[in-house]
Amino acid sequence: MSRIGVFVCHCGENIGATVDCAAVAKSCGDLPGVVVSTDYKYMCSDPGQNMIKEAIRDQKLTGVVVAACSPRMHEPTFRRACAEAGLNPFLCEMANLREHCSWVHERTPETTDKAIDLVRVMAEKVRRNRPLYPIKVPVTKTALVLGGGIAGIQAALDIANAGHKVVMVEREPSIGGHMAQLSETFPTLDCSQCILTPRMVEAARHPNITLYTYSELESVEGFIGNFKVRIRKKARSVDEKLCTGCGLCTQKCPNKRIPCEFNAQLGLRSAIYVPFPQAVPNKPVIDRERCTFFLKGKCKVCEKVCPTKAIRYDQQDEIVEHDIGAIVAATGYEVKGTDFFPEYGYGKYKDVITGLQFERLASASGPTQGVMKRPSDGKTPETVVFIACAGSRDPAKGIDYCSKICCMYTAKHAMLYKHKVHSGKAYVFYMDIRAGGKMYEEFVRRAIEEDGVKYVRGRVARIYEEDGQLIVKGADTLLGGEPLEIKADMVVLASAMVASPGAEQLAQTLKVSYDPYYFLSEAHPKLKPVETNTAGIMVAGACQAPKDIPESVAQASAAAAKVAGLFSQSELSREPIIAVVNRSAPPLFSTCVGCFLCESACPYKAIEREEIRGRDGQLIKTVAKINAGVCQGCGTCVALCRSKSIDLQGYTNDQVFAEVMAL
Amino acid sequence: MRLGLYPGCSLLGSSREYAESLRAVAAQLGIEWQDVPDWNCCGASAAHSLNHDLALALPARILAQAEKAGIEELAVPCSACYSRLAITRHELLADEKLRRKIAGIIEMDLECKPKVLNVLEVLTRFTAGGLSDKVRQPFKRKVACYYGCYLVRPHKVLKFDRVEDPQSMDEIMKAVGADPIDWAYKTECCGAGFSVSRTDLVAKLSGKIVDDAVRRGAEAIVVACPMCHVNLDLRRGAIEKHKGRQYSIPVLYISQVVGLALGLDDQALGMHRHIVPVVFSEPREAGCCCAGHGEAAAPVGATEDEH
Amino acid sequence: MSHAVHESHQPASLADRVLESTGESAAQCYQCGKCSAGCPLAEEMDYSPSQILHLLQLGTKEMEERALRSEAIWLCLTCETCHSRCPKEVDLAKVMEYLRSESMARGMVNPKAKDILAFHKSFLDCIKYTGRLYEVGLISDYKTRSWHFLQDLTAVPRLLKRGKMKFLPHLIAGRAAMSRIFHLTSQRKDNHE
Amino acid sequence: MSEFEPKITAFVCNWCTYAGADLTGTSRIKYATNVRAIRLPCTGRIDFMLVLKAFAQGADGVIISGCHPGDCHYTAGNYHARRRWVLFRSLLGFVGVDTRRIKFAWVSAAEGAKWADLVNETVAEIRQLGPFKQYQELLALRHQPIEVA
Repeated sequence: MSRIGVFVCHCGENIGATVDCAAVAKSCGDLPGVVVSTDYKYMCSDPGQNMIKEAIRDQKLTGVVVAACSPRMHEPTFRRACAEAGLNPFLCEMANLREHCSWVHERTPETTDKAIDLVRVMAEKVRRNRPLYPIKVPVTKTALVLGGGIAGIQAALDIANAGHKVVMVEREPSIGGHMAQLSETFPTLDCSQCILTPRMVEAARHPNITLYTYSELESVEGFIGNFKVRIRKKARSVDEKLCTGCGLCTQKCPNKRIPCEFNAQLGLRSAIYVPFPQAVPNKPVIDRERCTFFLKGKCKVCEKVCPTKAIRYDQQDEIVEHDIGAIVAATGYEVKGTDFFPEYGYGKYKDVITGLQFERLASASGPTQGVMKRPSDGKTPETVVFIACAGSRDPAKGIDYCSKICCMYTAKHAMLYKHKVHSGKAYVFYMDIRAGGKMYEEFVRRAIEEDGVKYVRGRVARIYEEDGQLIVKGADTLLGGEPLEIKADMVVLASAMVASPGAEQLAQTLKVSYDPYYFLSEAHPKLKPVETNTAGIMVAGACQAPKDIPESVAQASAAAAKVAGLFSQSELSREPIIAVVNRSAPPLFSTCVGCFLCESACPYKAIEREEIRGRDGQLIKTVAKINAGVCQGCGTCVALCRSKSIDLQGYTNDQVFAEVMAL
Repeated sequence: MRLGLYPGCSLLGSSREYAESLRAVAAQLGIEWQDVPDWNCCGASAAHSLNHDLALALPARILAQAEKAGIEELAVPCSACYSRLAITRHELLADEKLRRKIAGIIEMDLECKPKVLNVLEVLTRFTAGGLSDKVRQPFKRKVACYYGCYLVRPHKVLKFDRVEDPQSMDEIMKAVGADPIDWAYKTECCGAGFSVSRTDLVAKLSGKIVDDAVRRGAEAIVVACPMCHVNLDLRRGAIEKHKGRQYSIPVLYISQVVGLALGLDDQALGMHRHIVPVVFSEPREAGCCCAGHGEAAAPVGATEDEH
Repeated sequence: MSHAVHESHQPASLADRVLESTGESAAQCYQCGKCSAGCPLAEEMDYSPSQILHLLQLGTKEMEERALRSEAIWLCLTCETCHSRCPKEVDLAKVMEYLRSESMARGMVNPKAKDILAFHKSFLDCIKYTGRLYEVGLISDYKTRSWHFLQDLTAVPRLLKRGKMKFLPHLIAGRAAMSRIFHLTSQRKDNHE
Repeated sequence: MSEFEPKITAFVCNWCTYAGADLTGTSRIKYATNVRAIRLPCTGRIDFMLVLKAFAQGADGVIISGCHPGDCHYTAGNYHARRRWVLFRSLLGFVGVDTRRIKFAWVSAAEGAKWADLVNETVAEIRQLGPFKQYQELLALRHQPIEVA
């Protein structure tokens, strides 16, 4: 039998002047289950709270309705007061007599009637409230960082420096990511490797960081604070412990005609290779798809020359498992290749290259040692055309968005080119110049005003080859769209930045949502820019959206701060306002019929499948199960459940229908 | 007060009334003019259209002549001349090599000492403290102060008044009892030196100016530049033809308005020399209205069609 | 001016010559169009003021010639409205002035600008011989050059009536100095084709 | 009683419309007393049986209001509500309920004035439509008490 106390607050004149509080208290005293009903000037004051506490103790109340201001204002106050008096805080509800009644109506009998209705509704609800307890979730204080580019390195270092363990997984044989490929960085023209490589070494040597390169995420189970991840270490075919990184194997490898990924296909590498001289770890891998021994069964030159006998042709992929508390996805991006552009020759012109390839051409560690030579014949290009928005902002090509970094790196490329070829002519075809960022606009103007780069507003329609030159057919919209044809020796496409290959699969493995372009989605575009909808999983860098180095680093540090915040406690405490699937005695076990409509509706992927098996291990039925660590309590599943088998604690069907029936 | 004066060619011809009124007002205010001896044309606006060195050398000779005569402050009533002299002085003072080169061309000493003043700067010296003791017949009319281009631009060189919506002429007008209106064409170009060669364009540009002044209730347009005056006054016929309507609003030199307020005789101020007769549709509250000098003052459409 | 150094072995572009002669850099312009928006005569021009700068920026021979052959450079009134509002502080009037003189030197004056040019020439001839502007002489000289014999026929009697025109020129004493000035400043050092 | 006073039940989400209605209060914007708001975490939680029960209980009109599309605190609950509403509306129409009796709206936490307008407009409209009697008449035919779900 319910014993409910109703406490009507005057809030000074705020409620009292409009609502007849005494009448409300008197009328509510007659409601079923109500044993105390009283009014007071200021319920939230100490005497007011004490009045509630005393009533709880003296009258052995099983439920409390405070009829005062908005629950968004003082619900925590009154629930704490109840808890202090020994009543489960979730047995306390508030009726909003101020914001929803006294402040919005005149002093009339109808207003007081409405106040009584509002209290009655909550009294009916409280009669059906059940004690609830905060959900405690233990936290494993180890973070998984996916991706070893600048964002991943930054996040890993920040978390590790905060004193937590980090497991870092990189798909390629070395960390460093795209930033390692860049020649100089805008707007300062810092040498990219000079600022990156110390960070790479620091990450690899950090006592709190376990680094897995040439490895991929295999699977993720569990939830915030309690993930179990499996990582596939691909076979390097080299014993990393024995290898000293002397490089003899790569020098002697007879197969050196393989397009080099690090040089964006502009250079060649051997079948056993280290991606680049500053690689971390500086240990080679054998490219089994191209190695003569793996293809034809003989060669083994590397094994013969290796002074420490570190070559392992029979090495197998290895699966390692880790308990993880939080995950930072920093898997980066890719750029569209020249073959993406039919109008620019489907990639068949050697001297039409991507921005990333230009980085390698301009880099002192690149295939030309930084000397400006065009790929086809090694000639110094005297006229170079740079095309911005190559693929970006092109809905017809399926890429509606702006790749954000191209305006800046194109200005940088044109500038670097002019620095290297003083007599050269650099044209940039652009639609808009988007140089929002510290010192960015100034940088672009420098390219134009000091280095004499010629900017033409218009998009290039077509490129074709004629007598060893590229005919670039553009237009100048500032001259009214007049056609402008330029004979170029080389063309650089600021090709669109796209999600890294496998991003969709990764998102599904992590159970985080992603946009139509396979960029991972943040939980809120403004207020939760690094969290995802899946609790405990953060995003950093260009896997979330195109961004430049400073932004990637900033987001990585933000993600690390979120992880450190999560790891600051050994247990997570969450409000118990979550969904639950009912259970009942055998042979029914649950009214859930396993339609899993709820699964498709849940924005948090909190619905799991639970197999109910008999003693013989035979599957009886599969029912839905809510992952309490993941559920956020929106209740969409409840409304959708056909068999009414899911309910939302705090807003159960029983409670909510009773509220409606009380009206 | 003794000031150097560079009258400029127009003041001897098409803008005689400017010269006459200026000398009459100066006498009242106690200004003693010292004309630049044997002055030459400053070259505006043809020289700087065709030949940069010539555009510097012609004003440079004027500056050198003034300097030789010991003039420290040189008043230049024509704003086109003012602009050329001030810009030349600025450029030569900023570039020693250029100054020596131009000095060589004119074969004179050229220190660019004389400070160049426009007519507003000169008048402001008297009106800033209020003119009440000298104003006999306040010019109680709504006036559109038209500054044109050369008084305010280029601002970095002239450093005179504010570049958009200048105020100095408005202040002078307030000092003589007039009511300067707020309007949109204060510093828009009238067509300047195209008066003869491209009268069509002048009609278009000046038409906008006259129209805005009339639309906002001005009773007179006040100018400080002979070229502006020619375009707004002499070219009124072309303006009316272009606009397809007639405008009777007179165009007065600032010195004429000040002169009227000081109680000077219409004849002495050259009021009869305007093409658009100086007639006001409503009598001013106090004092005489300067209507009907020499010829019948037809209020509207007095100007004959040109071409 | 790094690019001037870089390209020193090439024939200087028109933009470079403008920079050298006037100190105004066409590359400074970021084509916002504020000059064209405020120019009183932009709508009369074949190329708007910002387009003239853009032609210099493009810097090909064809584009440079288009600028020099344009009517726009002759329609510029030097009113400096553009300059006073330019966010990049380009003194476009100075650039126009340079383009006009080079256009004349290279015989590229736009035919539509002949009246304007005729007037300027008459004006300068007039002061060359008398030292001051002699309006009757100017008008008659201009009419002869432009063949506009009937223009302003009605204005003259009205000017005369109001005492605004004199039949005899003012002759200044320093006429020898004037003719020397004209002689010295007409010797252009530019020697392009 | 000179005029018919409709009874309106509102189902609102905690994060946008409930907060928006709080703002109406703090802004002291007055509106009709006819509405009673039931607070739910999200419009996605609204089981449309609740709407039927409200009518069964004598409501003359119902307001359903949550976050604007794209602003849902739970990412997509309001989209689910909208989709279900579209289906439910045609069903209601099919069984003969005047669908004008249900207002589906978006009121954000910043739209205090909009909430007042929504309530006032709904009250005015329902007043024109008159009392909702069909359900009660049906129930009277059955002579059966209503059970709580």
